[in-house]
Amino acid sequence: MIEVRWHGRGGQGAFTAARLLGVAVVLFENRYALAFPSFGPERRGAPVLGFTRIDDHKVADRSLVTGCDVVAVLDDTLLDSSVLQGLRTGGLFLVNTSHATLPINPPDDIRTILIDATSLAMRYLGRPITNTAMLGALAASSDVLKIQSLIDAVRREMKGASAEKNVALAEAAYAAVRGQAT
Amino acid sequence: MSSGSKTFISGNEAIAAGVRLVRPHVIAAYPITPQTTVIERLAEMVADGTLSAEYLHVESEHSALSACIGGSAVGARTFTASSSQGLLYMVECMHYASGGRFPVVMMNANRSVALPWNIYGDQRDSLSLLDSGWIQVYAEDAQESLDLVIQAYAVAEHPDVLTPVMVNLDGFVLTHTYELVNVPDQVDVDDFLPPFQTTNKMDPDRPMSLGFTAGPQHNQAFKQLQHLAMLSAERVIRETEERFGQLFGRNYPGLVDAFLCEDAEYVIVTLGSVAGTVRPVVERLRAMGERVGLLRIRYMRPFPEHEIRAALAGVKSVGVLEKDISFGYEGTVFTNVNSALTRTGAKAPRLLNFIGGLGGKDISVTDIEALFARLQASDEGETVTFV
Amino acid sequence: MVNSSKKRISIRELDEREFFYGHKACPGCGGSLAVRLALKVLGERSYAVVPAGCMSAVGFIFPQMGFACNAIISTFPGTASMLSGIAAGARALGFENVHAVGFAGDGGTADIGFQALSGAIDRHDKIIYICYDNEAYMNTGVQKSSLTPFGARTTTSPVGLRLRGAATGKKPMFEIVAAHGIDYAATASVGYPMDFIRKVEHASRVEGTSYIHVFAPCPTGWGHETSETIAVAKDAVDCGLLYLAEYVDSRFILNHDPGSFSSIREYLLKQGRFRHFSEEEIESVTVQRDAGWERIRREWKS
Amino acid sequence: MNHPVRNASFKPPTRLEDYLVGTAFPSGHLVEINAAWRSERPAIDSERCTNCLICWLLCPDGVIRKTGDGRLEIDYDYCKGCGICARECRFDVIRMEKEGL
Repeated sequence: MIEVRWHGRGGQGAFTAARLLGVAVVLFENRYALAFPSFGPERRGAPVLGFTRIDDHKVADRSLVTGCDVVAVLDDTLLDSSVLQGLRTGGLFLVNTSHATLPINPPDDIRTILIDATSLAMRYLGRPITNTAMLGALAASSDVLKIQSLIDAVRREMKGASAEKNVALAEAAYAAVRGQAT
Repeated sequence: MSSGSKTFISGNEAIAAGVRLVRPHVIAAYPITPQTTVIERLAEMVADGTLSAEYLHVESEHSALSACIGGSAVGARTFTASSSQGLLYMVECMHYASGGRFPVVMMNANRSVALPWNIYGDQRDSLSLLDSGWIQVYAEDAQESLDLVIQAYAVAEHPDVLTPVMVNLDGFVLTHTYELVNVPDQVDVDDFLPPFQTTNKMDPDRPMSLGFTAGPQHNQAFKQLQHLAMLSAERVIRETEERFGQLFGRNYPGLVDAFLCEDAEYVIVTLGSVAGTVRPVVERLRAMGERVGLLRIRYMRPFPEHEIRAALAGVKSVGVLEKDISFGYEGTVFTNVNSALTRTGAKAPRLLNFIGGLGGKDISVTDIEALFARLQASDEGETVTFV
Repeated sequence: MVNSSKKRISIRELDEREFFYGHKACPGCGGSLAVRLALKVLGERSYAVVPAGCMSAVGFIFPQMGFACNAIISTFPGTASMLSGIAAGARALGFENVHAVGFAGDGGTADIGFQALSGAIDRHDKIIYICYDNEAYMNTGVQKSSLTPFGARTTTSPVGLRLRGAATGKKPMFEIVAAHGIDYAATASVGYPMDFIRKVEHASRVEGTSYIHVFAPCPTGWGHETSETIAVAKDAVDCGLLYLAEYVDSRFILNHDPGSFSSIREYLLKQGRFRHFSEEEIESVTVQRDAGWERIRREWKS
Repeated sequence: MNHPVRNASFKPPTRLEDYLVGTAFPSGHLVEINAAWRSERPAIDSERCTNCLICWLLCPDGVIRKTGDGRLEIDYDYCKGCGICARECRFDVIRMEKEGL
């Protein structure tokens, strides 16, 4: 089982990222997933979490996510040591930031990927909504999902021009992270 | 067999998708967390014309169910949804609907009851209403939720039953969690569920008086008939699931869902989505050679006492895990299970009651492991303990 | 909102059929007369909704069914919401020429049923809501409601050394429903039956919510002779304690101005519930009446 | 008939299977009469009656009915003897008479 935890602020699309990841792996990779927000009243700007639990067979356990394999942070103003809680050894720490360094230091056994998703989102969408960019980066930096299933998921869940802009954004983020790796 | 379409939707959205497929005439509901996305999705369907129903923006839950009863009383198919405080606010109408034999279907998002205020999931709201005369069923996942809505109408409207049905989903962990759901095709649902027909209605061409007074001479007969109808529901539920399985390819196991109980010595009995947390623990312990099992009660009313006795025959220790407490005694599910196991006079297993999940308190895999350990230990200890 | 025919039914044109018959209401019951007359206007394709209260208690005791049309007892708070559900169901099922009509008492309307009534008016549901106002909870034995008039003796507003009957006056239901922007509202009295009948007929043609508040004496609760019901209901209008009015197309219309009023004193002292009234109390009721009429005559169209 | 009539042959159900489903029963079904409520009965002087119908209009129980030949008659099975008809008759042709005399 792979557990992904998304950190954002209300309105930034952290839960949409969690859900799109579920759509991609369930409907386009024939795997199984649960996607859910941090439960409770939604308040714009307040820190929120999104979760995606992925497995090759049906996911039955709905208890609280405590440990996770990926932590993805949509907003670097949220960065403090608490975002790393429960991130397993060998896990992936994916952060949207325009900075080259982070105010926190992940342990050495954590793989950290930085991407300036906000700049990409402004370029492709004209709005700082980064969930599809972050998913593109996730596809580039892990085998959690394939870029093609992300593209299929975006086209299924979004409409018309918005879908195509988000596909372009996801592909750009994917390419940017691939570029870092090489 | 129906192919349907694969979607990735939440428990609440699955309910709304199911409601659309049954073609309700009247939907009346009042918003309450965590039920809201059900009625939002339905309102969107009415707004975009994909659902042709009268959608009443009522001013309270009492009015929601009262309006559904009114609709049902002229022969309309009706739906409402609520939760917690809202469910309690409509209680008068719940007894009314069941006593009048109006087959309303309601979705309830299981949520804690104030005080203290809390919006998270436990089952004290619906379990406090076991005596309201409604069929009560508890879903484990979103697919089951959707399928139950469709089956609920077939059961509720069956002439031998004519009893309202409450479909319960654990608040947030089921209502707000997205997962794979196959949404059936309309043509197949139309085939499965014919239009609602009843003689228990006001007919413009054949005037009837409904909801009357029945004095001491007759009143008990009506209550006895209501009880018999509820008992008939056991058979109708099984027949309905059989038919559903043939048409849609998804088979449901009747009023209880026994998982690896055949030769089990230690079994956790529970309701709703927490069963999903018990399953992987059972599988893991089984792989280690432990004879453990899970019995998920799907229907709390009618109560499947025979199935429970059969499933738990030969079990050494049973732990009833429930998100409920009847203050001053024990959990209500435990009371019911205990009665089923002891009323015949046969030797009953050791019975423990685990109260957990109140106000949304997480029940983790580790908690479940500890509960099995407690069942396997021979300590006498308290019967009722909190997880 | 209403098609334009200003039809006035004459007594000879009224439906000879009885739709409320063999019921167990007390002799001389004003409420049962209001139900009977309204159903003569609305006819056999009526769905009568009657909440817990006098008219349901006397009309539906299995196997004696006093309503000859479709009828159902609703919950006490649920008259309007059940009417809304019936109207919605009937519309969805394509039933035509049917009337969803409610008959609720004063407590069932102004107190416990108020929320649902307000909601139905807000939705402009096509229902006719008739409040038969007998000024207290009569079915349970004459307890005070928010439509019990000032000073009236009830079993929960008794006359004692410190308190002398109901301490508050009637909630102004007609003006309250009008303030919702209701499609049609009217006051009426069984003492002016043809006026009531005309208003029910008007309501039957309204595409939206209608509310008729009909004054309906209760000989049992009010302490007057059973034969005096109509006379008392007429006196209430003639002495100015009750006005006959309508709210149509967002305007108030006063249907009947008695000009000079008959004696309030006579009206009050004819009834056991007011018999403790002192001259000062009668005077206070008179002053309130005059202030009310001064406003009505100034603001409402005659 | 313009009004419900008593079903004198009705036998109340005694076995469960004899009850209809739900709390639903045909409207206008009468099994009892209300005559015993009455201590006085109205009598209409048909000779002097002008057939103005005010008594017919105002009867809370609807028991006064037109016979078709211009006269009015009273269904004494359901008249409760309230006296409204006599009180409201403008021509004073209805008299309340003591029952049982």
